[in-house]
Amino acid sequence: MTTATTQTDIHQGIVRQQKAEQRKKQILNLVLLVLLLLAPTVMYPVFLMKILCFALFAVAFNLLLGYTGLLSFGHAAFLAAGSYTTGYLLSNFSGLTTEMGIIVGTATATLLGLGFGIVAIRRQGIYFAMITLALAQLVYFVFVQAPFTGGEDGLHGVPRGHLFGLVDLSNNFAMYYFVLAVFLGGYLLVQRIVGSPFGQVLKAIKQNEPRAISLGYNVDRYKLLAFVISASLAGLAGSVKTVVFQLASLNDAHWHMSGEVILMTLLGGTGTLLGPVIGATFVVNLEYQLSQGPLGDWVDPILGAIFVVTVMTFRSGIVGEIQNFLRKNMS
Amino acid sequence: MSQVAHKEYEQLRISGLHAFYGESHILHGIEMEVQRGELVTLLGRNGAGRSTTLKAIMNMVGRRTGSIMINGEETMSCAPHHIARLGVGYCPEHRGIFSGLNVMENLTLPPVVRSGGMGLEEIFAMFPNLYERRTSQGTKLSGGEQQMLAMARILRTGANMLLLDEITEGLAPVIVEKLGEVLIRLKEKGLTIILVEQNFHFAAPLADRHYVMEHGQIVEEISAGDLASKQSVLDRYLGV
Amino acid sequence: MSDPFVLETQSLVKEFKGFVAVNDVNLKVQRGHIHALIGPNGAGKTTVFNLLTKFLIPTRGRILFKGEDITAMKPAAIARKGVVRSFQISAVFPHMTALENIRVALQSFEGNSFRFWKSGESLNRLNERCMELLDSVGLTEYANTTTVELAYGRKRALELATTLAMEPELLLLDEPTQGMGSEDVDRVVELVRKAAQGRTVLMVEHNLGVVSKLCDRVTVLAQGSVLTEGNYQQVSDDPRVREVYMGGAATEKQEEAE
Amino acid sequence: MSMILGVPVAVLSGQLMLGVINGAFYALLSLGLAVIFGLLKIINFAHGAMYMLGALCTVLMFDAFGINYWVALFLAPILVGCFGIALEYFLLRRIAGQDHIYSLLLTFGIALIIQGVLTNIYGVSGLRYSMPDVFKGGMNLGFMFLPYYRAWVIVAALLVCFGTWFMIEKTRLGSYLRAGTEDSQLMQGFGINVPLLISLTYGFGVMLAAFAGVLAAPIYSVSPVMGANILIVVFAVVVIGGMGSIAGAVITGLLMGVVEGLTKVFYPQGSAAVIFLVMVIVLLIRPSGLFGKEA
Amino acid sequence: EISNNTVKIGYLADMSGTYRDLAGPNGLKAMEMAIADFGGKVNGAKIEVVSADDRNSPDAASSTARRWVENEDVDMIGGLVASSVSIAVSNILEENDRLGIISGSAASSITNEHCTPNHIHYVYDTYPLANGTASAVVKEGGETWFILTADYAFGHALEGDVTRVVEENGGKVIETVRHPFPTSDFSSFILQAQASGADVVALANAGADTTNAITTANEFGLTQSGQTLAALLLFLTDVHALGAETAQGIQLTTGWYWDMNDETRAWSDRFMEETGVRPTMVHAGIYSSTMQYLDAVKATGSDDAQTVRKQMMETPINDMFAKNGIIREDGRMVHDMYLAEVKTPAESKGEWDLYKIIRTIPGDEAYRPLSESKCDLVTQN
Ligand SMILES: Nc1ncnc2c1ncn2[C@@H]1O[C@H](COP(=O)(O)OP(=O)(O)OP(=O)(O)O)[C@@H](O)[C@H]1O
Ligand SMILES: Nc1ncnc2c1ncn2[C@@H]1O[C@H](COP(=O)(O)OP(=O)(O)OP(=O)(O)O)[C@@H](O)[C@H]1O
Ligand SMILES: [Mg+2]
Ligand SMILES: [Mg+2]
Repeated sequence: MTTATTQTDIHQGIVRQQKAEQRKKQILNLVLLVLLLLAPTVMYPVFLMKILCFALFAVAFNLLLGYTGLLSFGHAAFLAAGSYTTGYLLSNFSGLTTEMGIIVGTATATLLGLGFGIVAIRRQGIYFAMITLALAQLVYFVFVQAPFTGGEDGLHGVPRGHLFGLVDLSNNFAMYYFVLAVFLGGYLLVQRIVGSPFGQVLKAIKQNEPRAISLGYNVDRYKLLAFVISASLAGLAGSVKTVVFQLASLNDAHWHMSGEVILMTLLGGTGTLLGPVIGATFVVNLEYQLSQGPLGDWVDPILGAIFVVTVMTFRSGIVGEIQNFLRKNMS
Repeated sequence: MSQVAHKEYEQLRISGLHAFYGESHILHGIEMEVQRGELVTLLGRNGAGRSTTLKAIMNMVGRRTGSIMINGEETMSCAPHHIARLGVGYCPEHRGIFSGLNVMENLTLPPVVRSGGMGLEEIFAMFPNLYERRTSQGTKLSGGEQQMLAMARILRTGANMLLLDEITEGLAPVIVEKLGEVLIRLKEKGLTIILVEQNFHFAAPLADRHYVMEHGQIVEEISAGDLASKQSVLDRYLGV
Repeated sequence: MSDPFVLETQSLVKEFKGFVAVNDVNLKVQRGHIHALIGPNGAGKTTVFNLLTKFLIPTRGRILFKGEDITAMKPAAIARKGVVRSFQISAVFPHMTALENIRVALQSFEGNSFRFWKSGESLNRLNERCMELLDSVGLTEYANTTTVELAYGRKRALELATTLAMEPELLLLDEPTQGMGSEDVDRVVELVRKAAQGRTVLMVEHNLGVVSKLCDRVTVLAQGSVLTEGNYQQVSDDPRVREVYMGGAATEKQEEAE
Repeated sequence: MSMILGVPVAVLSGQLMLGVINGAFYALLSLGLAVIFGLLKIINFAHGAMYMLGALCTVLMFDAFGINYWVALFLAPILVGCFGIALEYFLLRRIAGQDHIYSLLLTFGIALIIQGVLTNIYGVSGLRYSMPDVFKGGMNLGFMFLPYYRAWVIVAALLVCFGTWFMIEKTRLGSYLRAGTEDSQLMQGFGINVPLLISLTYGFGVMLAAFAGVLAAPIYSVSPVMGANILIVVFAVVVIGGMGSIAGAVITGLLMGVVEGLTKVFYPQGSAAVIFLVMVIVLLIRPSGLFGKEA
Repeated sequence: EISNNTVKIGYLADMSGTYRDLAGPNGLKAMEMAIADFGGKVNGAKIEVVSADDRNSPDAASSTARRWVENEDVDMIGGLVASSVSIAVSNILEENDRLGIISGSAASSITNEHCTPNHIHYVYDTYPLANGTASAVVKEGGETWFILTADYAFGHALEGDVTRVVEENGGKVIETVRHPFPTSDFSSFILQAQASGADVVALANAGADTTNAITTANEFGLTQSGQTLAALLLFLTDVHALGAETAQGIQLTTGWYWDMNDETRAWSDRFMEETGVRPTMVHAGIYSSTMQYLDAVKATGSDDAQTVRKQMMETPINDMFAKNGIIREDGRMVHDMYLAEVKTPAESKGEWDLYKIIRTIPGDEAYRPLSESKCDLVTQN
C-alpha cells in the first residue's frame, strides 16, 4: 500500500515539475519573441537578419553536437548547398517565387546531408569529424570548379523577389519578418525534437551508445535522421541568407565556416537551446564591431583571444554558465 | 626475518584527513596508523569512502586537508609521483590497464622504486595467463586477467607499502586463493599492506587489523584477535 | 512448446589473430532455467556473451535462439527478439534520471521513436510502468535522481531494471554482483530470482555463493572449451573444476549455502 | 620517349621524386601532430602556426644576429619548442581531460593570435631568406634537375621521423608517454612526473613542426600566414594514417606527397582536394585509417 | 546639397589576409593623407572616414558595405582589393546609388561585364598587365609560352588576356596549367614548365603564389636553362620580399612606381615616414583617387554619386599618380602604364630600389579599347 501511494506521489511530482519547467520555457520564449518582433525598429534589420541566419545555422549544428554528441566539421557544405542552389535558381528563373527557391535549396542540402550521413555515420568520434570535413572539402572543390557558382566571385545580385508572389521582399522590414518566421520555425522544431521520443533516444545515444544498441535501437538510423535534419536546417539557413544578402559565395563553403559554427555553438553553450542563438549573436556582432573600429587589422588576434578566454574560463558557454550559476544559487 | 625487529616502526599515520571531489566532501577526518609489516583492511559498504582514502594517500583526489605521514615524512604537499617514490605501490580500483601498451609493457611500466621487487619469472609463475598473453594489447585481456596484471605490475616495483583496492574483484576462486598466499608471503617479507576489500572471507584470515568505514569516517577498529567477539558489530556495519 | 532449449550454440569458435578464445562451444540453455557460465579467468565467458549479443562476430559456428538462426543478425535486432544483456561494467545513461533511463528502454518497443515531431509528453504514458520497474528494484525514491549521483550498487540495480523493461525472453547477465558489498549481493540475488520468473537467464558469475543459491544449471568453461556441465553440486564435485577454478572455495560455499 | 597517359616517363619520375620531397614535409608536420594527438589527445590547431614560427625564427635570427642556417636548424626548433612548453604549461594543461573540442578551440585561438600579431608586424608578403651556399645548385639526375637542398630535405626529414618513431614505439620513455596519455593520474601514482612529461611531449611535437619550418625557410615564402593552409591538409594526412599512429603519419605523409604530386600532373586543379578524396575512401574501407589500431 | 553635411568615405580592404600588404592598413593611411592634404573639410562639410576589414570575403564585404550605405550614410567606398569583393560591393552600391572607387582589384571584368554606373576602376587591371609584359616578351623573342595560372577568376582572366596578346604578337601558348589557389609548393609545376620546353614561363597568379613560384623557379634553375620567367602581376611588396637577388631580370607591368620622378619621390617619402615602407601602385592610387573624388565633390558641391562621377569623368587626372588620366564611361580610369624590369643586386642601391622603367605604355594602348567592351553602359550608347 505505502509503496503504491509514494509511487503515484512521486510520479505526480515529476509531472508537476515537467509542467513547471515547460511554463518557464514558454515564458522565456514569449519574452524573446517580443524582443525579436521589436528589434528592427531599433537596429539595422539586415544585420539582425544576418544574426538570425547564423543563429539558425548554429541551432541546426547544435542538434548534432549538443544533443546527439556528433561533431560535424563539414556543416559549411550544407549552408553553401542551400545558399548556392537558392541563389542559382532565383537568379536564373525569374518566374520562381522566393519560397520555392528556398524550399528547393533546403531540399538540396537535405539530400547532401543524406549523402554525407550515409558515408560518415558509422565512424566514431574524431573520425566522424574528419570524414565530414573531408566530404565538405570535396564539396568546396566542386563549388570552386562548377560553372554555375561563379567560382571565386560567387553569385551576385540574386533578386529577393516576392514571397508567395505577393510580398515584396526588397523591403528590409518585410524581409526581416520573413526571416524571423523561418528562424522561429527552425528553433521551435529543434526544441520539439529535443523533447520528443526521438530526442530521448538521441540523448541516450549520446550518453552511452553501446547501451542504446543493446536496448534494441538501431543507432545508426537515429544518428542519420538527426544528421539529415541538421543538414536540412543548415541548408535552410543558407538559402535564407542568400535571399537576404542577394549573394552566395565560397565563403559559405569554406572550412572556416564549419569552424565558425562550432565556435558559435560552444561560445553560447552546447546542449542548450538558446546557447547557439546567443553564441551566433555574439560572434556576428563581435566580428562586425571589430572590423569597423580602429582595431580593424586586429580582428583575428582578438577573436583568438576570445576563444582562449572562453575555453579557459567559461567552458560551458555563456548560457551554460548562466544555467550553472542559477542552479548553484537557486538550490 | 630481520624485519620483525622493526615491526613497531610507523609506516603510515593519517590524522584529520578530509577529502573533497569538487563540492562534495567525501572524507570527514580519517585517523589511522599502520605499522611496518602490518596488513590492515578497510571495510565498509559501497560508497563508504575506502577507495577515496587510498586515493587521498596518493594525492589523487581533488582536494585534501589534514596530515598524512609516510615513513615519518609529511606528504600533504607532495606531488603523486613523489609519494610513489617513497615506496608506495598503488593498485587502483578499476585496474587501470593501458590499452596503448601490450601486456609486457604494462607489466614493466611502473618504475622500480626500491630493490627487492618480484622478478618477471616469479610473476609469470604466479599468473601463467599473463605469460601466455604477453604480447596482446593490455585491454584485450579478460576482466580477470586485467586484474592480475594490475596486481602483478605493482609487485615488480619493490614498493614496501602497498595500497590495494579490490584486488579480488572478478577473479576466479583459485586465483583468489593464490593471491591470499601471495599477500601472506609479502607480509612475511615485511611489506606493509592496506587492503580495501568487499570479499570479507578473503580479507579476514590475512589481516592484522580492520578499519570499518562509514560515511567517510572510521567508525570501528577491530584487531584480528577481536574479530570473533565483534562479529555482530561488523555484521551491522557491513550488512552481512 | 516444442523446443525445451531457448538458446543453442553449435560449434561456436572465436579466434583473435591466431589466439582461440572460444573453441567449439556447444551450449544449450533450457527454457526457464537460470544457467550459469563459470570458469577461470580468460576462459572465454565474456567472449561467448559478446558473440551471443553480436558485439563480436563468430569466426565459425551457429547461434540459435528458439530454433531460429540468429548468427547473422545485428545487435539491435537481437535485442528486439528478446535477447538482452547487461554489462560487466555498469551501463546506464549517466545524465538522465533513473526514470528516463527506464523509459528509453520501454520506448524501444513503441516503434515510434523516429517521430521527432511528437511532443515529449507523449512519453508520460510510460511513466507508470517505469515506476513499477523502479519499485521492483527498490529505487522508487530515486526516480527523479540523475543517474551519475547514484551509488554503484544502485546503478547496477537500475541497469537491471532497464534490462527487465525490455521484457527479455533470455536475459544475459555478466557478473551482476561484481564489486558489490554483501548487502547488495543479496539484493541482486533476490532481484535475479524475481526477474527469472517466466524467463530464462544466462549469467557469468565468479561469486560461487550466488551461483549455488541461484542456478539450476552450470556450464564450466576452460581455455575456450566446455569442461563440464551439470547442476552446482555435480560441477563442484568434479575434481577438474576444483583444480582449474574453484580451489578450496567450493566446499566452503557449499557449506554456507546449506 | 615512352609515355604514361600522355606524360613522358622521365617527367613522371621527376614528379614522383618531388612527391616524396613534399611528402617529407607532410611527414614531419603530421608526425608532430600525431605525437601530440596520439599522446596528449590534443587536437593541435596551432601546428601550422608553429611551423610558421620555425621558419620565421630562422629568418629573424639571421636578420638580427646573422645566425646561420645550421645553427638555426637546432636553435629555432628549441626556441619554438620552449614556446610550446610555455603554452602547454599556462594554457593547455588547464583543460586536460576535457573534450577534444576544447583543445581544438584553444589551439585555434592561439594560432589566430600568433598569426594575427605577427601579420601586423611583418606583413604577409613574405620575408627573404637566402639558401645557404652549400646548397646552391643541384644535380642532374637525367630525368630531372634535383636541387641539393631538396635532397637534403628528404634526408633530414626521414632521419628525424625514424628517430621519433623509434623513441615512441620502442623505448621505455615512449611507453611512459603512451601510458601517461591514457591515465596520467595513475602514471603519476607509479612515480612518474607526468606533467613534466606532457609538457616535454607537447614541446617536442611543436619542435618537429618548427623543424619543418626551418627546412621550409629557404624554399618557400616565409610569412606569418604560411602555416594557415597547410594545417588542414596535414590533419587529413594524420587521419588517413590513423590518428595516433606514429609510423602511419610518416608513411602516409610520404604517400600523400606522391599522390598529390601525381595529381598535379594529371589534374592540377584537383591537387588541393585529392587528399580529402583519399581520406574519404580510406575511412570508408578502414574506419580507423591505414595504420590505426582497432580496425 | 551634401548629405548630412558630411562626406563619409568608407575604406574597405583586406586588412589581415593575403592582400594586406599591397593595400591594407597602409592604404587607409594613404586615404587619410589625401583627406588631410585636402584640408579635412569640403565646402564646409566634414569629411569622415570609416574603415573595415573585408577579410577577402564577398560575404563579409557586402554586409559591411550594405550597412554603410543603407544605415550609416557612407557616400563613397574606396580601397577594394579582391575582385570578388569589388564585384559584390559594386552591386550594392548600384542598388543604393553610391559611388565606389576600386584601387586594388585586378580583374578587367570589373569594368567589362560587371560594370555599373556606380564604380570606377582606378589603378590597373589584367588587360594592360598582359598587354605590357606579354607583348614585350614576345617581341624579345619569347615565342612559345607555358602559362601557370591560379585556378580562380582572376587567374583565368589573366590567362585569357595573355593568350590573346601572345597570339596577336605571333607567339604560341603551348601549355597552360592551373594550380589551386593558394599553393605553397610549386616544384611540380616548375618541373612541368621545364619539361614543356617553352621559351617563356608566365605566371598568371598573384601574391604569395607568385613569389613562391619565382623562388622555386630560381631554385630549380629555370632561367639558367634558358627559359624566361614572366610574372604578370607583381607588386613592389612582392619584389621586396623576393629580393633583387632572386627576382632580378623579371619583367613586369606596373601602373606606377615610387622612384619615377620628383613628384612621386616626394609623395612616397611622406608615405614612408607614415608607414615605414614604400608605397605600391595601389597606395598611390588610393591617395590620388581620394583627392580626385574630393575635388569633384568640391566642384559640384554635391556628394550625389552620379553628379560626382560625371564630374570626375569630365576632369582629366593630372597628379603624382597619373598624367592625363581619363575616366571612361565604363568606369575604367585610363592612364599610362610602365614596363619595368627588376634590377640586379648590383644595380639596386637600397632595399626599395628595385625597378628600372623600360618603357611607358600609353594608356589607350594599354587598356581594353571601348570598342571591345561588353559593358552595358558602353553598348547602350
Ligand atoms: N570522482 C568523484 N567525483 C565525485 N564524487 C565521487 C568521485 N569518486 C567517488 N565519489 C563519491 O565518493 C564517495 C566515496 O567513494 P569511494 O569510491 O571512496 O567508495 P568506496 O568505499 O570505495 O566504495 P565502492 O565499493 O563503491 O568502491 C561515494 O559517495 C562516491 O559517490
Ligand atoms: N578483442 C580481443 N583480442 C584479443 N584477445 C582477446 C580479445 N578479447 C578477449 N581476448 C582473449 O580471449 C580470452 C577470453 O577472454 P574473456 O574476456 O572471454 O574471458 P572471461 O572468461 O570473461 O574471463 P574473466 O572471468 O576474467 O572475465 C582471454 O585470454 C583474452 O585475453
Ligand atoms: Mg571503491
Ligand atoms: Mg569476463
